[in-house]
Amino acid sequence: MSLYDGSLDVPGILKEWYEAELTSNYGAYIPFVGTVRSEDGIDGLSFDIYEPILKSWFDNWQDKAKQKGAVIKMAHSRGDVMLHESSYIAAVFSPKRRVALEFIDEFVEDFKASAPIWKYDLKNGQRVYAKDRSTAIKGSGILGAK
Amino acid sequence: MSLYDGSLDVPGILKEWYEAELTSNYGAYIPFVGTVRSEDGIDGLSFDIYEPILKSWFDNWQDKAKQKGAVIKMAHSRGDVMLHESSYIAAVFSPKRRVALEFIDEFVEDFKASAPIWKYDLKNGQRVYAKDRSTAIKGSGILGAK
Amino acid sequence: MNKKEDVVLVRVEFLGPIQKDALELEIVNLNELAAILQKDEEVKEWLDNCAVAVNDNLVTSLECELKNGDKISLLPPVCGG
Amino acid sequence: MNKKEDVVLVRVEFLGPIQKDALELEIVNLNELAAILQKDEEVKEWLDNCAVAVNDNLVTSLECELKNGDKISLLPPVCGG
Repeated sequence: MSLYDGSLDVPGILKEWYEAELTSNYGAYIPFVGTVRSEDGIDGLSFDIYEPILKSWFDNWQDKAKQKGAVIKMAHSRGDVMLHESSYIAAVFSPKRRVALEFIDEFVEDFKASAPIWKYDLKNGQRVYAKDRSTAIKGSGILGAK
Repeated sequence: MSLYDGSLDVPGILKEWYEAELTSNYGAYIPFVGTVRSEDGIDGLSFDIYEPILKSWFDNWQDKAKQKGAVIKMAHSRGDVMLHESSYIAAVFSPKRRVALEFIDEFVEDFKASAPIWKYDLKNGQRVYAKDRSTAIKGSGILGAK
Repeated sequence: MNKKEDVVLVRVEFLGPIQKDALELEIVNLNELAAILQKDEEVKEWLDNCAVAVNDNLVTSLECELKNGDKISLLPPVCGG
Repeated sequence: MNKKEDVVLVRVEFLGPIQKDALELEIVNLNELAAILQKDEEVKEWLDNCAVAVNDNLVTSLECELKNGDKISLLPPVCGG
């Protein structure tokens, strides 16, 4: 897992990961690349990350991948990422395609629901929490009024 | 769709596709990369392609992708591809992640079942049709004895 | 009264691993082709698993009239990737 | 008989968009934390949607004894990618 300040060098990271696993005998390599879209007049997005819990969340997924003979890689941006730049890459390597196809889907969905990362819209010089697009982590609310 | 003689330059192709769609406002880019695994003592694989039907099969998928606001890309090798080299890349770009995650899975599976490409093991200087790993195209058998 | 223009000559191609040269046949439908190929020792074993295309379009029934110059392709089981 | 070593001092951190400095609190369980934060106007509105971690492990119940030096984190709704 690698965190970067600002946008990701997608071709460079995809190449680095591909070459790192070239002789590991994986038959399938499936990266997922997330790029900032122009919508609602934003200039870009910005991210806060809480690294200790992100790391344990990721390590847990890496263990699950290992049990299926697969390996996961992930890169994410901290701070500002402008329109048409990329902020997120996840990838699965596995011996056979089915495991990789299922894993990348499950991993990306759980990432969206659980990874301790907060997204802000950059708009008119403001940094506005993307509350409506955010998901409460499973088990949230225990401190709320009964 | 691009066909290449021999193995694919994976980093180069992933980069080319990423850069080609950089300002198309797709939020998700999911490539699938297929690499030749060492198994059963093979030295590599070799491929025959029947291009006219591959092209119409691909164009049909491109139309399906378009209807969902997505775009598909594909590269495949002709001829020999040695161990730990790659012979296949497919990729989906789409505005949102769900479409891309579902599309890459459906596309890759239908590719395996329908694309007119024949695979041979390269082993002891022979080129042996990978009969056991091959799938009869849907609708096969009409010329067989009733 | 066999006028020249009544002759229907089609080309049959065997793709991928089927080791057989193309045939030129005078047939008017796929039923005739099936009858011929079922007697061909080289091809017989492939027929139950072959898809058939006429002019590069896959067909799924033998009810298909052929025209002069049609190209018929036999596609054995595939495995791309 | 309040011996020094009996004091349980924990640190409470508010992550991401919650605009609030960390608190140092003398509490022995999460029930006490809930009671305190429900009276805090700045934080109150977040509580129904916040996950809670003790020493960077997510917890899903208030039945959790706290030790001196524990770190408690509040995680509001997330959206990586």
